Amino acid sequence: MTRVETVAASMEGAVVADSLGQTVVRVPRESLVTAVTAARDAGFTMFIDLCAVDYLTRDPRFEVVVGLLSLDPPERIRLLVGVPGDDASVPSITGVFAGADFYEREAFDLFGIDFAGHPDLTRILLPDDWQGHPLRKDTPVGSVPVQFKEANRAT
Amino acid sequence: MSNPPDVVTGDLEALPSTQHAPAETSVPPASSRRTVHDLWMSGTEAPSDMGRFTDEGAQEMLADDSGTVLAGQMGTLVVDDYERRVEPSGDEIQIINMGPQHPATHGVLRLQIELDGETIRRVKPIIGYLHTGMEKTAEALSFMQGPTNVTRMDYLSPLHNELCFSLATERLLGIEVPERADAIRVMMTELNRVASHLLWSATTGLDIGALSMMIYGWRERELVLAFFEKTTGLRMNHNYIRPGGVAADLPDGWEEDVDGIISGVLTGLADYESLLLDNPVFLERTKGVGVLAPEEIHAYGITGPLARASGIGYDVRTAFPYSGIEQYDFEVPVFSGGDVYDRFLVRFEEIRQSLRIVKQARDTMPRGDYRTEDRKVTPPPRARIDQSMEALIHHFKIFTEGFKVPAGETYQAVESARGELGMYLVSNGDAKPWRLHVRGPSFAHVQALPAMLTDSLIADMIAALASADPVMGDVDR
Amino acid sequence: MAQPAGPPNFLTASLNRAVAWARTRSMWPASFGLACCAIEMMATGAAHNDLSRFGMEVFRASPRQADLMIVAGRVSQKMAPVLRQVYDQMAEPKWVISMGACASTGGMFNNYALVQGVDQVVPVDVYVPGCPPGPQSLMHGILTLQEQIKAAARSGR
Amino acid sequence: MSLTDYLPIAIMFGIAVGFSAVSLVLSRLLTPNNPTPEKLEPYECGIVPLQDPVQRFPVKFYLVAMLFVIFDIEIVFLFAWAVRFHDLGWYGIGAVSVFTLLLAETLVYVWKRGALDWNLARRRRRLVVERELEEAA
Repeated sequence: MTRVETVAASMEGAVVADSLGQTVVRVPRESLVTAVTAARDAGFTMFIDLCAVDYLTRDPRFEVVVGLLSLDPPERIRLLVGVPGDDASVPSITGVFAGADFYEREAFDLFGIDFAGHPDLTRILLPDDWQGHPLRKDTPVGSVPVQFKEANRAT
Repeated sequence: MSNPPDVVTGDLEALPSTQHAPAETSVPPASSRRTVHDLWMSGTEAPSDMGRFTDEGAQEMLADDSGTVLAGQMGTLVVDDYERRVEPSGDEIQIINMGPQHPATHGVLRLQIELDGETIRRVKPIIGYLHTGMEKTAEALSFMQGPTNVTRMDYLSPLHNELCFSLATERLLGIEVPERADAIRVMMTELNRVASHLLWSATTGLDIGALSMMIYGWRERELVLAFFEKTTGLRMNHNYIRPGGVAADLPDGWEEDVDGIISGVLTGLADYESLLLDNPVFLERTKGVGVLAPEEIHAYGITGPLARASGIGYDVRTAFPYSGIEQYDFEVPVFSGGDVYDRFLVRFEEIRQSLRIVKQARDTMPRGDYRTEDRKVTPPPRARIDQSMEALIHHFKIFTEGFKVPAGETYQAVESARGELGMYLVSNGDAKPWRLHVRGPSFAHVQALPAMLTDSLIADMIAALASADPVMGDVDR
Repeated sequence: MAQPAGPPNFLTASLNRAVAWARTRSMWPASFGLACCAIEMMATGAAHNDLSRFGMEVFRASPRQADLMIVAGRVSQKMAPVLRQVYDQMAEPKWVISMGACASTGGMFNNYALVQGVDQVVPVDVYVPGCPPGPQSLMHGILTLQEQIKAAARSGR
Repeated sequence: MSLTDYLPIAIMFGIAVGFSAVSLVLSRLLTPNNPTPEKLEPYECGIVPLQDPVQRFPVKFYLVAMLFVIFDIEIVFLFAWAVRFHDLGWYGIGAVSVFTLLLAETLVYVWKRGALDWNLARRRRRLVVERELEEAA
């Protein structure tokens, strides 16, 4: 039984899947911290990545993706956590991996997902007075209309 | 091998195709400390109430931070190795800005530093001054245009970005790239690593005081850039490695150019090593400065030369080989000192190893096509369009709407000059990616700066910050 | 400069031209490197195609000692007030070169994060095209600025 | 020693004062001068400073300034000896070496007291300690 199965077995409600050759574990929102701790104890000691995805019309609208890595037998694991759109909140994993701090602030800044238990959840990439969360699918790209055609003729 | 949609990402085809209506700029309303600069046309005199403040009050360092926030800023969150905790005397505390416009911050990084005399007590990095919204732009561009957007993220090693995006797209498409394309990709990215390390040694030498490094460090880099310009057409931001192969074949006589680069860079490297590595002033400035402990490297996710200088030999090229790189033999240099001196040693040795790979790639460059035959992905050659209707249809379809990538999600990592550059790509079967998240190595390095910089003099801090080689395009995206 | 009254006669005209000559021969750029264009700006300053031919190789970090600001790279919304503050703190006479497509017009990033053209924040004298503009095109931009200054001096502005 | 012997000194003095006077006057005349409020603000890398900088500098800076003054004045006294050291012979060298030894003694005192040591190592990373033990062994 590979390490990933042991990690998945230790959490109820975890489903292991295979996405184009990479192991992916879908984890319910409540047991994210236990899953990450179990993964770290099972050998996935390096925190690689945490990002959010907005699926807009899917039932749990948002998705937090945590990428971990184990070094000696080089192996990756990806934890997927569905987050409903109305109360977009996920327990923060900065307790397990200190490196998740900036990644969670970025997910909060660009998606508006609240990370419960994060030491100082503030915006990181945008100024504080920015209205809205730009990477959400319902926010337009915010491009300035380019007036090539309507440019005033040389009078 | 289709992945079960319900488990991994749910039914992706059902997602609406993203047709963003071009809307007015949603200009955020002004608030207390920030007035947004209104449109002010050049040539006329500036209106007096131009934007003055920048509102990051919440992101700035507070005088009375405490708990994990303080520990994070003092860099003792993971490993607390303060021998003697000296409480600072109240009156001497200064919080200064090593701000966005500073010669030693290698880009628009802003560090808020609490100074106790000349010693740094705690550091808070503030980023976002180069946030270009590239991940949002990626969702508005087709897969064909993806590399142009992605290549501008880490502008010191653009080919690594393009390679990572192309590999991720090819994995979603499930197509294979011909041997020659793989070999060209490996050779070009290794040359890009050499150019990036040369630039790093020039700017870090300048920061440490070896001014001649800045003047001469660029000499060899121009050799590499000249070859890039000859092959890809541009010195930087090449858009050369695309899903399905590379944009153009190698120019004639490229073997001599590569030989010239290898000999030129090796002689240049010998000059720099003799200039720096036994120089007592250099040793004084770099030994034992900006040390990173292995636990911090695991916790913050630090990869690349910084990890290999602290004894962790993780290299994506050996751990998860890609583009047939396992057929070239090269070593991964690992040192255990963890300080700025060992980072110099790692990067200088990596230049040599990359040149070894380039030499082997040059000798064993396979013949054949440099793009896949799958006409759905790569446009047909220009001449064919006039002869066959089908080629014209393919050409038209690819360049107007772009090729459709089957639904799915994947994470692809590549060893860039700064560490593991990863891309999490989600496609909903449309011609535009649904979501592209880029895991930049410098993002993790900037987060670990407090662990490296605190309790050192300002001069040591400059050397440690430069040794982390942060590229702000990689951090802010 | 205290503007001499009346039409530019021989004395004041030649003084204007002399001052313009002196100013253009050693303009010190304020290092405002933001993104990819900054790498090309540094490459222009380095040994291979060096800027010291125009007396400009010393990049002043503080705006007090600089009289030319090369905006090299994309200006984000968060960076615009900082850019304006550094521009205001530069001593007269000061000029601005907007280097690269992103600084001049927002370039390929027409989205929420970038100021679409740095002339919304500071008055720009010369726009250098390119993404990134090569060292040669940056030097061409600098020479154009020098011509501009001399022409302005000749016309007695 | 008629007055003309002092002529070269007067010319030197005139050139020095003249040069500085001309450059000051010219710059006053030619440079544009409009002090805007932003220019008068302290420069903080582009960030608008909210509170003005701390006026009370830590005492270490003051200490270093004093040390510099002491050793700088010492060199000024050596000039007097250096001009005529041929004629002063051994007597001169003796006097100067006593003078220099006295000052060297203050340097040793200051060094031992730790005034020159800026960075009281409060944090010695484990890797650094291991490397030193390695080198020692």
